[in-house]
Amino acid sequence: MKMSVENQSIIEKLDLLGCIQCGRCTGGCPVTVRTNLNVRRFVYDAYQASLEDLMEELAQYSEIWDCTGCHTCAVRCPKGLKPVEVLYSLRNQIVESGKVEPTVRDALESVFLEGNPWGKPKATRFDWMEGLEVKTAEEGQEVEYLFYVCCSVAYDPKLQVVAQNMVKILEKAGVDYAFLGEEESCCGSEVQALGEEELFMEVQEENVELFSSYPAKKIVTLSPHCLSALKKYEGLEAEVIHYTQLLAELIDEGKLSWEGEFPKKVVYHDPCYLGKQNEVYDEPRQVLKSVPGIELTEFDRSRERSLCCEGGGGKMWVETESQQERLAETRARNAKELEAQVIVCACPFCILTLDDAVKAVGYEEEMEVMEITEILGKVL
Amino acid sequence: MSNKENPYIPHMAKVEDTWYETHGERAIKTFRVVFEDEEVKESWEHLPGQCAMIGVLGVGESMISISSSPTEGKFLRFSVMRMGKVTQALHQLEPGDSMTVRGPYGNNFPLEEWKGKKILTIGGGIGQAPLRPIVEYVRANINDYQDLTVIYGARTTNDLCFKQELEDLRECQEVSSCHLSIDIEEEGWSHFVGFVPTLLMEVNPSPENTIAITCGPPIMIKFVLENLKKLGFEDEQIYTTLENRMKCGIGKCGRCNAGPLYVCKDGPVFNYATLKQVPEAFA
Amino acid sequence: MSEKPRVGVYVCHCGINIAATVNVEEVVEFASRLPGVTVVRNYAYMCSDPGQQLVREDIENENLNRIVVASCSPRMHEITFRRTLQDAGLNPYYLEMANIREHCSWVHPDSEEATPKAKKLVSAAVSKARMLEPLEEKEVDSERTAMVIGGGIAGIQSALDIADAGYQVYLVEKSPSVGGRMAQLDKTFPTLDCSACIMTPKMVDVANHPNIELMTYSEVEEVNGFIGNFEVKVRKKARYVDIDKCNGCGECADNCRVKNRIPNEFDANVGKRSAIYLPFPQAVPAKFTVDPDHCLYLTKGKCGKGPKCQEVCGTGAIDFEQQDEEVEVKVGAIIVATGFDTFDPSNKPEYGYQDYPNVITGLEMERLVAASGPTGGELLIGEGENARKPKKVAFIQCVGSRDASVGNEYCSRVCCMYTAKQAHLIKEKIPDAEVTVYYMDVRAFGKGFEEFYDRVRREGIRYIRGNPSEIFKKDDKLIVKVEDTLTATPREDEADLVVLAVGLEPRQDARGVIDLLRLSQTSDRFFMEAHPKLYPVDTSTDGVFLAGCAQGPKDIPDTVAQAKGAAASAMIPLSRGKVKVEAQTAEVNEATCRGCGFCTEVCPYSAIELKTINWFGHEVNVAEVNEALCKGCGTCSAACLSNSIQPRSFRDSQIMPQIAALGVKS
Amino acid sequence: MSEKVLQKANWSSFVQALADARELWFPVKDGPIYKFAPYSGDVDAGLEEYAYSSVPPKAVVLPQTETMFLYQVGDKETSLPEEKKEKVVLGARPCDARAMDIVDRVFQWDEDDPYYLENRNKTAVIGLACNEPFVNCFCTSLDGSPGSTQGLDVLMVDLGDKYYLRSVTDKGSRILGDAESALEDASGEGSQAEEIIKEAEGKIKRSIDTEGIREKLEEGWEAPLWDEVSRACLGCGACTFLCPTCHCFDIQDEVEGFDGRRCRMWDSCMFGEYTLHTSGHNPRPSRKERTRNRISHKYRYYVEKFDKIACVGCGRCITSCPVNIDILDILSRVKEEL
Amino acid sequence: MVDLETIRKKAKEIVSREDVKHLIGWRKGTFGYRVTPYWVEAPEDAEELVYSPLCNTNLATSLTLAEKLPLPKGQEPDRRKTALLVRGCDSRAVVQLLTERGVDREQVVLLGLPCRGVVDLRKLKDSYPEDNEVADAEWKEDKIVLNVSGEKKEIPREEVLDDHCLVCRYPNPVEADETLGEKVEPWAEESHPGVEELENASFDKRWDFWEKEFERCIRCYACRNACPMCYCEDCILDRLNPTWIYRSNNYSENTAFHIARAFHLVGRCVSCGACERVCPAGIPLGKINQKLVKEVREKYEFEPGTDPEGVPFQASYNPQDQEDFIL
Repeated sequence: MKMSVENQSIIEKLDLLGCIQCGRCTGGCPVTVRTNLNVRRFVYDAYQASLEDLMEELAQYSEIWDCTGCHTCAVRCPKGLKPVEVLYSLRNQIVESGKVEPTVRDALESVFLEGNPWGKPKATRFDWMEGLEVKTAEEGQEVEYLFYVCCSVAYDPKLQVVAQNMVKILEKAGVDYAFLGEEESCCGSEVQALGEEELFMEVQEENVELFSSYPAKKIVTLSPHCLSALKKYEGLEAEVIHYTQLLAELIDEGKLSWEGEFPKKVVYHDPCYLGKQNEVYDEPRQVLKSVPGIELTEFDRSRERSLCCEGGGGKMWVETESQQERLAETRARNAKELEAQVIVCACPFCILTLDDAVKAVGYEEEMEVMEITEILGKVL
Repeated sequence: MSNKENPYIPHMAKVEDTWYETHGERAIKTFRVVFEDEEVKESWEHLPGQCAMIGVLGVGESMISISSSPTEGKFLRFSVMRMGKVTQALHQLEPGDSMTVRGPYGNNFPLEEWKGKKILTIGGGIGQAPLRPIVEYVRANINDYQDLTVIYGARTTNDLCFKQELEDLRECQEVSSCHLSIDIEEEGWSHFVGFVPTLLMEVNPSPENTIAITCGPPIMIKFVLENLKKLGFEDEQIYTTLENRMKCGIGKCGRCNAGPLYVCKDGPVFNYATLKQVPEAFA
Repeated sequence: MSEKPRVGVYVCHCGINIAATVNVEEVVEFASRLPGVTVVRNYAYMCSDPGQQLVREDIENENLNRIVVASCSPRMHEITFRRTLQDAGLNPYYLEMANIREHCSWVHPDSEEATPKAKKLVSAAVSKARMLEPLEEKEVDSERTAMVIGGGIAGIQSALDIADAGYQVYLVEKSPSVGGRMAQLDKTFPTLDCSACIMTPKMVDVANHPNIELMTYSEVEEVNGFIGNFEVKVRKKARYVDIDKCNGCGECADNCRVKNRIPNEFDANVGKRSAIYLPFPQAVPAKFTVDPDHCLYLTKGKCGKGPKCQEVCGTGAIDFEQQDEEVEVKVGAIIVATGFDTFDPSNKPEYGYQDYPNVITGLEMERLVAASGPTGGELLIGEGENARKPKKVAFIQCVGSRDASVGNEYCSRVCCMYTAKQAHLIKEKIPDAEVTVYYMDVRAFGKGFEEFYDRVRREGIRYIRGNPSEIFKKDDKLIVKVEDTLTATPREDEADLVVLAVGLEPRQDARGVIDLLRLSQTSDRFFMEAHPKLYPVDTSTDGVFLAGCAQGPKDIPDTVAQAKGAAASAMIPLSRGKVKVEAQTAEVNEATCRGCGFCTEVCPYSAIELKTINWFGHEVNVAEVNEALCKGCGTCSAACLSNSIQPRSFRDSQIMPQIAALGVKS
Repeated sequence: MSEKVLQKANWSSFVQALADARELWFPVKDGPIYKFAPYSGDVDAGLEEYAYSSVPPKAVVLPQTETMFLYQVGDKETSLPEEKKEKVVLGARPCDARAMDIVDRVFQWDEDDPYYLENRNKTAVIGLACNEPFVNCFCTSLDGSPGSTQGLDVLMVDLGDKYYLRSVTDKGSRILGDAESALEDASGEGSQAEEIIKEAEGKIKRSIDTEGIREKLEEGWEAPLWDEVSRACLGCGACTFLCPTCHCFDIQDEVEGFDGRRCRMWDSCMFGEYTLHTSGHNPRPSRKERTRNRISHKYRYYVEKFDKIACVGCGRCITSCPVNIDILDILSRVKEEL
Repeated sequence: MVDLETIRKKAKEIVSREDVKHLIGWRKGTFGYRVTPYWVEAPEDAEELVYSPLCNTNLATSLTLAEKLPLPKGQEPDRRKTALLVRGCDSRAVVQLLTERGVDREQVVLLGLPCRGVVDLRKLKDSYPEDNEVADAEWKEDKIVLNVSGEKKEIPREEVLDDHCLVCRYPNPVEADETLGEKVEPWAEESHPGVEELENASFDKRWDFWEKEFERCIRCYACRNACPMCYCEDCILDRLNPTWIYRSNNYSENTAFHIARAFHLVGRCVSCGACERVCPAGIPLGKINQKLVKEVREKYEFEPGTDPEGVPFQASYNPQDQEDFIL
């Protein structure tokens, strides 16, 4: 049996031989019912394919692009494997051979050139700051909290408010914070999900260097996707947290309280990248509960059992074909059953997909999709 | 500079024979050694009372009194109590093995001066080792001396050194007397039971024209000296040997002094009249 | 002791275990050149009788006074070869073993690495052997009594065996009744005999046996001493009921003000009880106990005008003044049979155990189907009017077993079979029910297990190979989300009732027992046996033995078998009346000991105490080792800053040359 | 005998010339202290800042650790270490050179110590007179002076912009010859130097009259004074290790693998272990006896043997003592109280 | 703080007691800024006591330094107590000794004194050189006042206090029979500036640093002997059989010596800084000990010498103890 060094390392790196084929990965996968994706089969086949140098063929299956990167398979695996990474490495095969969708190619190129996947010019990244007094980091000057703004938040007009409100909240709490200046660039989360591992490594290296020249006790991310990516960075010394963790702490310490009221029934949607991947479940709820007048309800499938919205894993740039209803739409219907007026979330990607879904199922009159900071902005 | 001129470079000596004088944790083992280098063997000269630095390469050296008399032949005898690192290593040596020897060091008993006198040795435990050469020397030159009396004791029969030799000595006619003792009663022991100073009083030697040489544990020496005085011995008639920690053996390393006296150079043999002036000598 | 060492070195081939990777000839040649070595031999199996004979003959003919055996781990054969030395008239502690198997031939694939290492190990062993000293083995008297901790089937069986052999046994049980887990079960697989029916006679025997002192509702507080001479403090918790007066009539419980409001632990909390209670009808002793955490009188100091139970008790047995009682007993051996807990499925939130009432555990199922259970054996879901028989029942296997994500990598061994049994029981009670078992692998390895598995499948139980990943609700139905891995089909199956086949875990309070008895845990947190194969009921503490699930998951027959084994082992010191104490004990150098007491604090056997001695007229503290307690573990030596306490056979003077021989600077 | 002048501008070429001819030892700043170290080429600092070396230059001739011979464990052969090089010590203080003279006698009496003597004979000392004495200097009480030439081969005096150098021995003349290119002939600087030395002598504040101390030490063996002066003593070896006349050593075998060496290293009579018998008996059991021995050795035993006090008044033991045990204080109490 | 007269008066009272052998304090030294430990035997001796920022020895050391020479047969040991002036660090050393049973509480009388830190003579050296004249010093709020030949100089304490005192959090005695004067407010935060600086350096840097420092060691053992916690009858560093550390003075053996000593002080070092102050070679020994002090505090929340009833750190074990550094 011939085993190339590279494939051998995939078998070892992803511990393919540790799989007992129990099926929990596929069973837990949110998209299996909607698409043909069967993660377990890929884990099974990947071993054989690596032995026989057939990885490239295996990568031809279009299902590999159906994965939303929610990591449920990894969380549920009784043997601690990460089936999702088998899909990522298959995507990597495709990306390396260059046979990708133009949308994906454009996104990756944009990260490379402009530091964001949205094809927006680098120079406009901090346009959201206009009209705001924002503290920006100075080289070598240590701050308590350094804020890392997601590309989506920085460029998407619906999401910019997240960063803007954040600034207002921080000023109110009076903490020692700073936002990165124009040097901020994409975290690479989606780059990695799209299989462009090399670009991710590059992004990582640049960012680690960037963070070393802007020292901080903690780095605070606005997006759970950035949180996951930064936590993976090798050589990053500062602790990385999500902004809800910081806010929960500030509220707990009495440094932050709200003036106004938000008398609406809201339901919180757990983002996979924040919940399943980083086990941040309580803090966002704590923050919401601190808002006067709010009525917080729960989806049946919440917390560890939360349903993915399909916004992650590079899905923003890949279209999946399916007869079945999109999961975000299911989510909207569930919210309707609960008579919630607002679906609230703490992830820019979830906001975008859920917002779309609410419109698609025609609830836009009766239901809003809001980021937590949007609500906070109203009660400041 | 060659090895031979360097006083710190030891000579190798082959162990010819070994035997145990006493047993137990602090066993005393006797070694009979002969220099491996013929030239050294021939040129080596020592007198009763002198010491040598003996040891094992890789472990270290200890100053040990030479317990043989030059009159016995071209070999050296050492009786070593197993105490520390070096003596432990020495105890591992068996016939055929080598030890290192350098010396001889220190002064000697003035046996020339003592000619015509009566010789009295009073030893206790391992303290008989430096006295043994006197006994052998006087025995070999018995005509030069008026008399030889040996008093020796130890705690138990197991702690007695040179047992057979001393028993034989009792039979030997050229020696007027040899008295042995143990501290505690034991079955089969036909000699004196009690401490050496007591035995000394029992033997009751006359101080007249007598030289008394004593060696043993400090406490024994203390009472032997008292008793000798009681018997009428003058300070000048009494000799003893001292031991102190030594490293160089040639008056450089500094540690063996008792007051102004270097045990390695001014001693180990001291007249009591001298020692009395040095309070540290009995520390 | 100061004689020159004459070392004999014996290199074992261990068949090909050693010889295949270690060049034995080369090692022999090398060893023959080592200082002090007189004889070197090699043999196919040193531990065989002819092998040992070689050693005996050489000791006699060659006057050997130190022996080095280069073979396997000393844990294997140190005792064997010590006896060989003893037979030949040599002190057994003149033996040193070089482990050239586990430490060498088994871990190095080729001779190029293994042979030089074997040489070093032999050289190290010779260096140490030269410095060995003779040690004396001593014996002390042993108490002819035993203690069994835990009143489940394991503890009961051990206690009965020892008591039947004529020795006094103290059986200590934490809860008010003996019976343990087995008493909670309905039927037992694969024979389907009624658990209570075979259990209760044994429980009664234990209560009535003249040699057994039953101490229920009691806990071990403190254990001192050593094999043959354990001093055990037991706290008998206050029951607030005089068990001599209580006749078990139950009037008290019927009249309790919080009647049927307290979850009954015995019923896996699916049933309810009063604050004064008998855990189950067959409880032994059949005496009531007041639950101090729920009794109104005890918690609030007030219960109506006065405790009603006291009022109605015909024998005046209820005594709220009762206090905990501490008793001290001396025993020669201790058997630990503390059993198991079941896995708490809240740790796997995807199964919704906390969210959905119709997701239950196997143990809850057991109580629900049991005739003595809270429902009288009727299986119903829903409350009140909506109560109905489940039509679709799903079983999920391996919940909390074989699962690294919850830290339990082991197989719990009983879930496959109890699931099969429960599936069968449901089919029996509700013949039209659709019963599905979701599994990863079915492990039916015991006597009659595979046959039973075959039988239930033929009864129409559906086995789907695939481990469900999620349970959620869709229109009031539970949905089991799973992939049928045999057909690679993702499924969303409906179910009325989901039974989680929870695995077995060590008791939550196992750590306390471990500390009390100075035991060890394996990585799965169960109690560690002295050797997995050769000493499966022994522990690292001499005189303490293991029985039942405390040591690892097992079914009833295995538990009973182990309990009998533990009883037999525990009876060795009891029947001999004597125990050997360790010869390789620690020794204090009083001249350098500064009496700081670090050693007394760290000694895991409480074998060291400080004493005051007269040091040339001064009173000074020094450490003193109780040689009967000391196991020679060396912990004291590691803690001693002034190097004044060292275990015999492992003194610095002995191990430094050993280390030096390995090529490390001495 | 030659008298020379060294312009400070020529310092580097002087140093280089010395270093070219011999192994040059030079006071080097190491952390907060000065000690003598072989010149490595990068020492271009002059002696301006240097006051005195904490570790005296005796370390050059009696190294703290010295290999006596080498062997292979198990073998019978021994081999000597490499032959020593010709050395020149630049910048020793006159008291340190006088101390070498004291130590010389120990290593020469009765039997020669080959290691020390080889080193000593191959070492030349260029002394630097002390223009500014230090706090605890008392050399003048012991026949010394800031410009003493005893034990020196060359005396050097700092005259501000230049040094005055005078050879005291033939070896000294040869050394000055080696560095000739950097030197100029002296013209009257000698008297200027004398004046500086005289002035320096006047600046020494501490003193002791040594008259009668030897006798008092003998008589006052059991005096309570010894208890009092030794009570604060920590039993460390700072006073003896830093003393330029202390010369006691230990001999140890050190083995790594099969490579064995017998070496000697400084030892201190202030350590309990120094006189400890293997039996556990210690003839000098406490710090009292050890302190008494230290003082007695210098001011009595050595005097009895060599008719000279084994102390040069450098004051190091006073300055370095962590608990301010002051030899002058002890000596004056010996004089007064015994 | 406390004035000298009160101390002397109290000292007189104590040494007058029948059950007290002597009181150990400080008195003026023989030159410059030196102060030396002083044994007050009789009430009149107390007049010589001083108490100032120059009192830089840890008096607890004198408890363990007292030699126990063999007593002649029949002679009873002197059972009278030793009285001691103790500041924060001295008392911590005593407390640590108590927990290690190195000292019997019944055998000591502790007279507590609040302290504002002692002067590091090395820091004084350049700006305020030492002279023969005996100089005086006193505390004055945040400053140290030097009195040299009648001339007073005020210096901010940051400039001259010992590094250990600058971060001292126990300026008041933690254990005493009586404490004189008013308590001093602790001024320091939990920090180990010297240690942190080194921690941030690369491995090679740290190695080079210590190599240079230990190379200079002359093995006089002043650090060990000045340490109140180094009181083994027979120090293993002196042992010959087996020889743990060779007598040879070289970087490797010196390092072994200092590391062994540091490890023997884990959970025992009371941060008094005596070792560093007495080192004639100026090795910053505090850094190595403080690193371990810091680790012990951060990992196990243990501070030596603060709880007279406590179990010594090295003798305590808790299954929850951190052990992540092992593997």
